[in-house]
Amino acid sequence: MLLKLELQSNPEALCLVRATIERAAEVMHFQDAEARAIVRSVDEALANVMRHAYGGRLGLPIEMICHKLPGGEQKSAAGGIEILLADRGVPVKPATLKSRPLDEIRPGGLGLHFIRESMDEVEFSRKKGKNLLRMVKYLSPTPQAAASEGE
Amino acid sequence: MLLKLELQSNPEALCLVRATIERAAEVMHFQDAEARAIVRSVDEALANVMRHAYGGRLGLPIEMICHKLPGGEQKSAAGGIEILLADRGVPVKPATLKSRPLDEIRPGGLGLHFIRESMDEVEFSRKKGKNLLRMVKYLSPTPQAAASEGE
Amino acid sequence: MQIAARPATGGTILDITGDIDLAHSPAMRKALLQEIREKKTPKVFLNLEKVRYIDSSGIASLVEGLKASRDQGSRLILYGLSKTVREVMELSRLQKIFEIHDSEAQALAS
Amino acid sequence: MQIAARPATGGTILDITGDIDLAHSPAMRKALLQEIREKKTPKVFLNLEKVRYIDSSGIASLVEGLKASRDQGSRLILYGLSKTVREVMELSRLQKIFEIHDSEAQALAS
Ligand SMILES: Nc1ncnc2c1ncn2[C@@H]1O[C@H](COP(=O)(O)OP(=O)(O)O)[C@@H](O)[C@H]1O
Ligand SMILES: Nc1ncnc2c1ncn2[C@@H]1O[C@H](COP(=O)(O)OP(=O)(O)O)[C@@H](O)[C@H]1O
Repeated sequence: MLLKLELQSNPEALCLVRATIERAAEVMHFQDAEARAIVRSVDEALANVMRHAYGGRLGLPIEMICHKLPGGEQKSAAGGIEILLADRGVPVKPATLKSRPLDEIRPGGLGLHFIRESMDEVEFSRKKGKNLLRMVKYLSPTPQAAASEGE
Repeated sequence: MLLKLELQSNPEALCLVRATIERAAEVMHFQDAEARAIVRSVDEALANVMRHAYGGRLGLPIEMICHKLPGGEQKSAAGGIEILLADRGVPVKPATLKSRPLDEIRPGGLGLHFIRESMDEVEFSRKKGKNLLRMVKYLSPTPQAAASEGE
Repeated sequence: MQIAARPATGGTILDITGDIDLAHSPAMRKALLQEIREKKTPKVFLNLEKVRYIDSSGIASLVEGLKASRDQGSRLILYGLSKTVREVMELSRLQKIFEIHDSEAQALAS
Repeated sequence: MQIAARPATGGTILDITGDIDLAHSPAMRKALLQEIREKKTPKVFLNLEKVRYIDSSGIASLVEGLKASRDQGSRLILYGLSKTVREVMELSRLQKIFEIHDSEAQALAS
């Protein structure tokens, strides 16, 4: 485990989580664009929990766990980061988890699209009264990543 | 509560915690030098837990809780940040919590000195099988802090 | 996030500093709509040079601003987009919808 | 943290990048002592320009390096200290003990 973070549904906390995740991605030698993708996904997913699962109510519990995935298998040869979010809000209805068509110009409905475009795996589930979201991003094997191994 | 972080005794985690705390200090409008003082203290205190309370063993639990203290009282008129660390390591012997004289030039023995110089309140205690460390830094009321109130 | 307004040729520049996320996009939305609907500023320039992060709620507020300015027959002009901001615009497929310039000089001359 | 060595007039420059904390000070200590004790480099220049953070374990490693270089009759010269690094030196009351220069040029000329 890289770390576990407990926060409360409050938009002011998003900025702290972004800083933590940004550094976690840096420590794991993700490239800048990949790091931004991970930060963006965690931020949007937490914002959705606050707005939808908790209906904007403040002070309710959200958990985030980050794991470093070891390398080895095919796609994930270089390893990656797994981020698990859990909340105790109203059950997410899978049917509502839809991104709107992007050709309409209207506010809203972009968060899930950002997440799905940015991460390699995105899975919603519900267990023991909790909404769970699992997101994974794999490291793309790069000369930099290889070079900094010996660090 | 600003947030609660659970990490494991592993020096690699320090860098993530520093990023989180740095952003927390920024969000609370601490001045740069004060923010650095807070980051430094948390880092040194966690390093001490890993080295002394846990004797360098990896993977053991450490908890960090950050609170935003409301303003109001005299010294703390502008409010501040309270950081609580908890570990399940060997009891800290108060007699060992001594900084060495700084006029000797030798490695080590600087961490506690850094913490005590950097924070406004530093309190070690032991409760329910846990070593606890409470650190507080107050905001110094500045024109910047006042100006960004309405943000 | 902080917003400061300053006068410019033909309108107003809003300098935005910090993160436009769920915590702060409502404040940006308000400032933007006020400038467009109440003050009826003909050209509103959004200086995003010092924006470190923008999320989908920030983008949503920009879209609202754009719609309001179209309703008013005025213009909303963005400039100084960092890589992060540009990336989010592209993910939203909105980079062609907004008037976007690289620098303040180019935005003012437009 | 990363360390790279390059030759310089009268010795070697060690360029250090990143954070010298409990996770990384052992690697810096090792590189430093190797340069001083094994390679017996007469002047070891530590370029700290790209050091974002240093903690008390990093300072301890620098002190060890300083002692080793005194034992060898060689010199350890630091330069490019950021505000953060300088602050930690001052808290340690060590800023007078080390040979510290602002820039690489000044360090090399010393
Ligand atoms: N964590 C969540 N809990 C419950 N519903 C969610 C959650 N995340 C997304 N949704 C549903 O998916 C829809 C699309 O989400 P999104 O693409 O982020 O756009 P927006 O939040 O602006 O509507 C939301 O309107 C909501 O109905
Ligand atoms: N969290 C802790 N648990 C147990 N002992 C501690 C802890 N923090 C500090 N100490 C004791 O205080 C001494 C001084 O600590 P410090 O000033 O950080 O220097 P150093 O760790 O280099 O010895 C340590 O050597 C140790 O005996």
